[in-house]
Amino acid sequence: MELSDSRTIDAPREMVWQALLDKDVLKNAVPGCQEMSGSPEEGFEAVVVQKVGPVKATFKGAVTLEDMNEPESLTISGSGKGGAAGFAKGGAKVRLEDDNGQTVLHYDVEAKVGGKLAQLGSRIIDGFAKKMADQFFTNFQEALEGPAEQEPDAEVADGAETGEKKKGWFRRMVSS
Amino acid sequence: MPKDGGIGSPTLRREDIRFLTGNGKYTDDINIHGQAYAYFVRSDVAHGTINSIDASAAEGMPGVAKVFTAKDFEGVGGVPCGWQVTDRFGEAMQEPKHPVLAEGKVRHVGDPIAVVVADTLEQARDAAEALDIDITELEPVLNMKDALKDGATKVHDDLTSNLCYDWGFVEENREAVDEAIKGAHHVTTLELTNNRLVANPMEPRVAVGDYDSSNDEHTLYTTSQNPHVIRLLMGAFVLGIPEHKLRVVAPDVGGGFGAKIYHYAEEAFCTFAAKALKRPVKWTSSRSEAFMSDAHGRDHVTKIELAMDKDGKFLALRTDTHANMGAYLSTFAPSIPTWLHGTLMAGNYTTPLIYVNVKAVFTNTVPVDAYRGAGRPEATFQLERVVDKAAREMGIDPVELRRRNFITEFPYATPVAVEYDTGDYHATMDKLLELSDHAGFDARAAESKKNGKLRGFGIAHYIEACGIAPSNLVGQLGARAGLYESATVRVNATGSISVMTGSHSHGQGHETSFAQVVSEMIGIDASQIDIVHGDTAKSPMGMGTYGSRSLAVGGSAMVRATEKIINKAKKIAAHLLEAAEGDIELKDGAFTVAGTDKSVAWGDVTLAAYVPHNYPLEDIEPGLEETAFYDPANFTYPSGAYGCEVEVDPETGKVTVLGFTAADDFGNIVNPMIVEGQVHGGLAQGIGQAMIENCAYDDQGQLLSGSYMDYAMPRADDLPMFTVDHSSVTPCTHNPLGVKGCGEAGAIGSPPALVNAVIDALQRGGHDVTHIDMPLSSDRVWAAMNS
Amino acid sequence: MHNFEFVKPGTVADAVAALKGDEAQALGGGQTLLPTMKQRLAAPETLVALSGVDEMKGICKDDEGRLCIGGGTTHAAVAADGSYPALSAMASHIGDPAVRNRGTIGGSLANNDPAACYPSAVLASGATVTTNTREIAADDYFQGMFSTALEEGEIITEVKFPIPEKANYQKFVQPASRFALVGVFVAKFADGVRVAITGASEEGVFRWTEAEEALSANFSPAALDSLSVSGEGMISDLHGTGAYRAHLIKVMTGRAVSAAA
Amino acid sequence: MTNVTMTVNGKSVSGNVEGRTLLSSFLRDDLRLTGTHVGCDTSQCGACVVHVDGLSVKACTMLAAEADGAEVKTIEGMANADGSLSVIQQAFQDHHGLQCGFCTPGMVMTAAALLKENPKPSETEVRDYLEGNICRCTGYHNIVKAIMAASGQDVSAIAAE
Repeated sequence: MELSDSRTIDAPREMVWQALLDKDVLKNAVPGCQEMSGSPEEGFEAVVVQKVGPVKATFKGAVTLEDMNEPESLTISGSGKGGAAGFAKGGAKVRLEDDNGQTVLHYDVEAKVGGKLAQLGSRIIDGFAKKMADQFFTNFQEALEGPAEQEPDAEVADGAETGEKKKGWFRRMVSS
Repeated sequence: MPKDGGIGSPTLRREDIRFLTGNGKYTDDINIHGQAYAYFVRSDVAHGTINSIDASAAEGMPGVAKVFTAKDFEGVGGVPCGWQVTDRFGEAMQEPKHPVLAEGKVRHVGDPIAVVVADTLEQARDAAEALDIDITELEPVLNMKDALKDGATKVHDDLTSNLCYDWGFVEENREAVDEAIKGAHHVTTLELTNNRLVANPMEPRVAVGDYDSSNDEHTLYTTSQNPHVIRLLMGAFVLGIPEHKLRVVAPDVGGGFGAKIYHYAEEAFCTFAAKALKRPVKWTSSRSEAFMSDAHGRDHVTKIELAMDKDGKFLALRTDTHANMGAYLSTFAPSIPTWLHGTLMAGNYTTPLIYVNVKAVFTNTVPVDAYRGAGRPEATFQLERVVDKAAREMGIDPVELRRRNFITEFPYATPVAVEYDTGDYHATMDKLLELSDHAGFDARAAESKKNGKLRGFGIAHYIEACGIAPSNLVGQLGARAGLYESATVRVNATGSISVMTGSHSHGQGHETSFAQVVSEMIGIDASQIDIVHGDTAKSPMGMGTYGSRSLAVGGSAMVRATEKIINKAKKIAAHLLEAAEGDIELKDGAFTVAGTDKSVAWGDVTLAAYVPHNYPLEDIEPGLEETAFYDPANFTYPSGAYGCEVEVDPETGKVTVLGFTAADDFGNIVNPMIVEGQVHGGLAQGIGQAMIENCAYDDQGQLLSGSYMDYAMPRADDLPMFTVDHSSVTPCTHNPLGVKGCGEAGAIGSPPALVNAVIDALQRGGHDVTHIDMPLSSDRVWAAMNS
Repeated sequence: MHNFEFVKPGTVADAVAALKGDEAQALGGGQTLLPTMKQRLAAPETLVALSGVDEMKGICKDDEGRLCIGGGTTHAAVAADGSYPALSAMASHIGDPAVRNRGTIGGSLANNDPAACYPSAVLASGATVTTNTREIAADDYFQGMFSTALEEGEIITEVKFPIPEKANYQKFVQPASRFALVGVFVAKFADGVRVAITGASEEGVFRWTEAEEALSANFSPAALDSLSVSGEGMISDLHGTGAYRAHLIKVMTGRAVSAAA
Repeated sequence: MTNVTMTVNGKSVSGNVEGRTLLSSFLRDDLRLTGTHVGCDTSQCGACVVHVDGLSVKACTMLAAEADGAEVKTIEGMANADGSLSVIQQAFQDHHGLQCGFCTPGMVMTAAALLKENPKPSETEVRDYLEGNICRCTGYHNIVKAIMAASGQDVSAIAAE
C-alpha cells in the first residue's frame, strides 16, 4: 500500500518536529499501541494490538526515526512481528513546511504485511493500512491541536486517559 | 461389444465401495499408538538471512518432545533433484542444495525453518509461537527477467547467477530457424504467460514416520503417487537408509495431479524424527500450508514466432521461454520446460524448422514442478494460441489453417527429436466439428447478440507425449533413473490372483481397469483378481503414476507378467492333459487341447502348481508367480481436437463456458467410463487455469492467493456438461495394449481452446483484442475490452 | 486454535453477563470466527455461544409490518421465509448450503465484513438493528470496514426490516471466496429509493446517494445513465481493480433495478 | 474439558472435549469415524460435510460442544441397513461420480441434503447447491449426473455416453 497526503497542523514547525520525536506522542498516535519505550536516538520498542474484524493480533517490534533533517523531514518506520499472524511493517516519509505559523505536514506512507495476514487477508490490507495511516496522523494532529470538532474518536479505548489529554495535550505540555 | 468386465467395458469401479461408505484409508486416517505431531515453522518472508533461532522457551513447553532445526540435519543430504539438464553450451545446469530445513537462509515464503514435535498438534503450535527466530530480510528475487540481469540479487549465494540453465533445442537448428523467419512471407508473434498454478489435490499431504528399533526398520506412510521413488530418493540421497530397511506406504491417496510425485522435506523429516525420538511422528498439512509447500505448476513467460508462406504453410517456429524454477529444484523440475515441453513444440503440424530456447530461473518463490500435463500444456498453449492468431492475421479460417499443416503420414519424425507412431488429426478435428455443431455456431452467435452477449468458439488441437518411460530415451534426456514399470502376478492355489504393480492409483481406478485386463487375458472373472499397489513391501520396484503412464507402461508390465503366467500355466495344463504344450489354448478360463474337447479348468491348473502331486517337477518349478519389467520403445502420442463455446458479458467481462467438446484419440480403451472421467477432470483443471485459477505473489514475494478465499478453484457452477468422445482410435504401435494414456489430455487441450474462444467472442463484438493472459477473469476481460 | 472456555447461555441476559469477562467473544454461527481462530488469528479466552438463546431465533412481523428477524436466525431460515422476497433471495446465496445452516444474521452484521451480503440489505432497507440495550438505525450502525456501532459485549438480538414496495439484490461473486466482489441492494419505498453497495469500498458498505436520488425520481435503469462511480477508495485486489469495482456498481445497480419486484 | 453426548449414526456416544475441539476432530479422532475428511481450513471445500439435526454443516467449522445433544449423521451412516449402498451412493458408483474419493463423503452428504429439500433438482439447481463442495478430480460432470439420477431423473440424454 502506498499513500501520499498532507494535512495542516495549527502549530509551529519546531513544535511539530518536537512532537514527532516524542515517545508519548508516538505512543498515542500509533493506533492500538499499548507500550512504547526507548528514545529517538536509540529507537523505540513498541507493543501494538490490532483488531480487524475477527482478527486480533499483538505485534511486538521497533519504531525507528531516520533521515532526520531538523526541522524539515524525517522517516518514521516501524515493523512488528505478530506471532502466528505474520508481520507488519510500514514507514512514512514526513516533510514539514512552515505556513505562516502553521505547519503543513506532507507524508508518503508505505505499508506491507507478510505471512498469514498477506496469505489470507490481501483484499483488506490496503484499506486497513490506509485507515491506520490516517488514524496515526489524526491522532498526531490531535496531540497538538486537540480533537477535531465533528466526531469523537471511537477508537480511543481508555476514557480516563483521553480525558486528561484533551485539547492538544502535547502543545499545552510543551508550552507550559 | 466388449464382454462384461473385460477390456473395453465400462466396468463400475470396485474401489468406489470403500470411498462411498467412508471406509477409504487415507494417510491422515493412520494413527500409530504413541505418535507425536510435527508442526513446521515456515518463513513468512521471501528471502532472508537466519541470524539465530532460540528454541529454549519452546523446548520447555508442555508436551514438547523436541524442536528441530537445520543443526539437527548436519550430515543429512539435501532433497535431491532427479533430472539433469545440459545447457546449450554443453554445461550442466546449476543445482543448489535443497536442505530439509533451511540452512542459514530462507528462500521463499513457506520455506521450513524449524519443526516442533509435541504430544499434540496444538501443543506443537503453541510452542512454535514461542520460538524466537531472528531473520534479516533480503531483497526478494521475483521477476524472472530481472533476476537474470547483471548484479541481480542471487537466490543462492554459491551459484554464479539465478540462471539454472539456458537450453537450446535443437541447438543445431538455431541459425536455420532464424534465417527461415527472416525470409518468411508472414510471421505471427505472440508474447504470453502461462500462469502459475497450485495443484490442489483435495487431500492435503500427510507423512507419518515410524521406526522399529528391534530391527532398525523405518516405515513412512505418505500421500505419494510413487512410493518406490520416495524410498529410492529419501533412502539413498537424503537419509542414507538402505532400501531393505525402509518401507514406504502410500495407501488411499486423495488426488495428486503431479504435486504428490515429488519427494518432500516433510517426508524425510518424519522418517528422521521417528528414529531420533523413538516414537512415530505425524505431519498433516493444512490447506494454507499446502499453498506454500506443495510444488506449484506452470509459470512460463514465452515469446513465440511462427513463420508462414503465403498459403499459410508453417515454415519455422521459434520460441523464447523463461521458466520459473522457484527457490529450489523440485524432483523433476528441470525436465518440465525442456524435455516435456520443447519436444512437443511441433504439435500436430509439419513445421520443418523449430528452435526452442528455455531459460530456467531461480526466484524466491515456492519450487515449481510438474502439474497435470507438465510442459505439454505450456507447449500446446503457445502453439495453439499463435496458430489461432496467425489464422486471423492471414485471413484463413482457424480450422482450415490447422488442416493445411496437419501431419498425415506416420511414423513422423519431428524436428524436435521425437517420433510420432500413429495418429489421425483430421479424424479428431472432424469429430469435434460434428459433435460441437460447429456449423450451427453462427446462428447461436446471432441469438446471443440479440441478448446483448458476445458468443465465441475456440479450437485447439493438441499432441502429448505420454507413457513417460523409455529409459534409454529419458536417460539421454537427463533422467537420473530408469522409468520402466514392473508388475508381479501372483496366482494363488485356488486360482485367484494378486497383481502387484509399481503404478499407483489415486483416483484413476487402477484396481478396476487393471483387473479388467488380466481378467480378459485369462478369462476368469475380475472379482478373482486383486490389484495391489502403494506399498514398497508388497510390490516390486516401481516408478509410479504420472505422465499418463500407468496403463501404457504399468499395464504393459502387467500384461507381460500375465503372459509369463499363461505360458507356465499352459505347460502345466499340457502335462495334466497329456498333450503337447503347443496344442494348449486358453479360453474363458479353461485350457483346451486344440481341436479336442479335452480341457482343464484354470483352477485345476493353479492348484496343480501349488499341490504338485502330479506335476512335471523335472521340467517346471512349482508355484505360479511371475514378475515382469516393461520398458517401452517410445512415448505414446495421444492427440485430440478441443472446442470451447463461450459467452462474454460485455458489461462485466464475465466469461461463461456454454459448452466444451473434446474429441480424443487415446488409442485403445480399457474402461471408457474411467477414460471419460479422466477427461472431465482434466477439462475442469484446464478451464480453471484459463478462467479463474492464479497463484499470485506481491512485490515482496508474499503469497497472496494462499487459501481458497483467493485461489479460485473451479466449482460445479463454473462448468458446463462436457461432450467427450474417444471413438477416433489409432492404436499405439509399440505397447501390447495399444493404449496411449488419457490422464492429462483435458488439461492440455482446454486452456488454448478457451482463450481462443474468448478472443473470438471479443473480435466478433468488434473489440480489437488479440490476446489476454490467463486467467481470463472478468476484470481482465473487461479491462481488455475497455483499453 | 488456542483453547478457550466454552459457555452456552440460554438467555440474552446470561449471554450478556458471560460476555462481560475479559477477552470474551460472542459466537454466532462461527462461519468466520472459527476459521479465524483455527488460523490462530484470534484467541478469545471465553467463547459465548449464542446458539442456545432461543429468544434470538425466528422471524415474525411487527405492528408496523416490519419483518423482525432474531439475531440468531440462520441464513437458511431467512432464505426459506419469503415474506421479504429480495431479502430471502439474498440470504439464499450467502456462502453455501452448509454455511447457511450455521451462519446467522446477527453474526454477519456484527462482523460487518466489507464484502458480506447482509450489510447491504440492512442499509438499503433502512432496517433497525436491535441489541440487548438499544435500537440502532442502519445509517448509524455501519461505521466502516469491520466497524459497527456495537459496544463491547453488545449483542444483536433482532433486526427489523421495513418491507419495500420493490427490491432486489445483485451479487457479482468473487470467483474464489464467493463473497461479493460487488453486491448491490436496491429497495424502493413509497418515499424514495435506497441503494446500498457492498464488496466494493474500503470503507465497507455504503449508500450510493446519487443513484438513490436518480432512482427516486425515475425508477428505471436509464435513470443511472448519466451517473458514474469513481474508483477512488474502492478495494483493489487480485480479483479486480478499484475502477472495475466502481464500474460493476453501476452495472449491478441497473440490473437490480430491472429485476426489482 | 466438557462432556458432550450426541447421537451419531443412530448410536449414542459421549466424550470429553476441549472447548476448541471441532466436530470434525471429535468424529475423526475420538470416534474414529475417518470418513469425514478435512480438505481446507477456510470452510470452503466441503469434504467434511455431515448432517446435524438433519441439516448439512461443515464439521470443520463447528465446535463439538455445539453438537452436544444433537443427532449427527456421517458418511458411515449413509448405507442401507443391510450394508448395501443407498440410492445416492449407488448412483455415484453407477455414474462414476468419484475418483480419488476424498471429497466424496462431503458430496454424498450434500447431495442427500439437496434431495431432501428438492427431490427433483434441475442441473442448474444441483450445480448451485454444490457451491460449497470442491472436487478436483471429476470436473463435476458425473457428480451432477449421479445426483440427478439418484433423484429418479432420466440422465441418459446427458452428454458423454
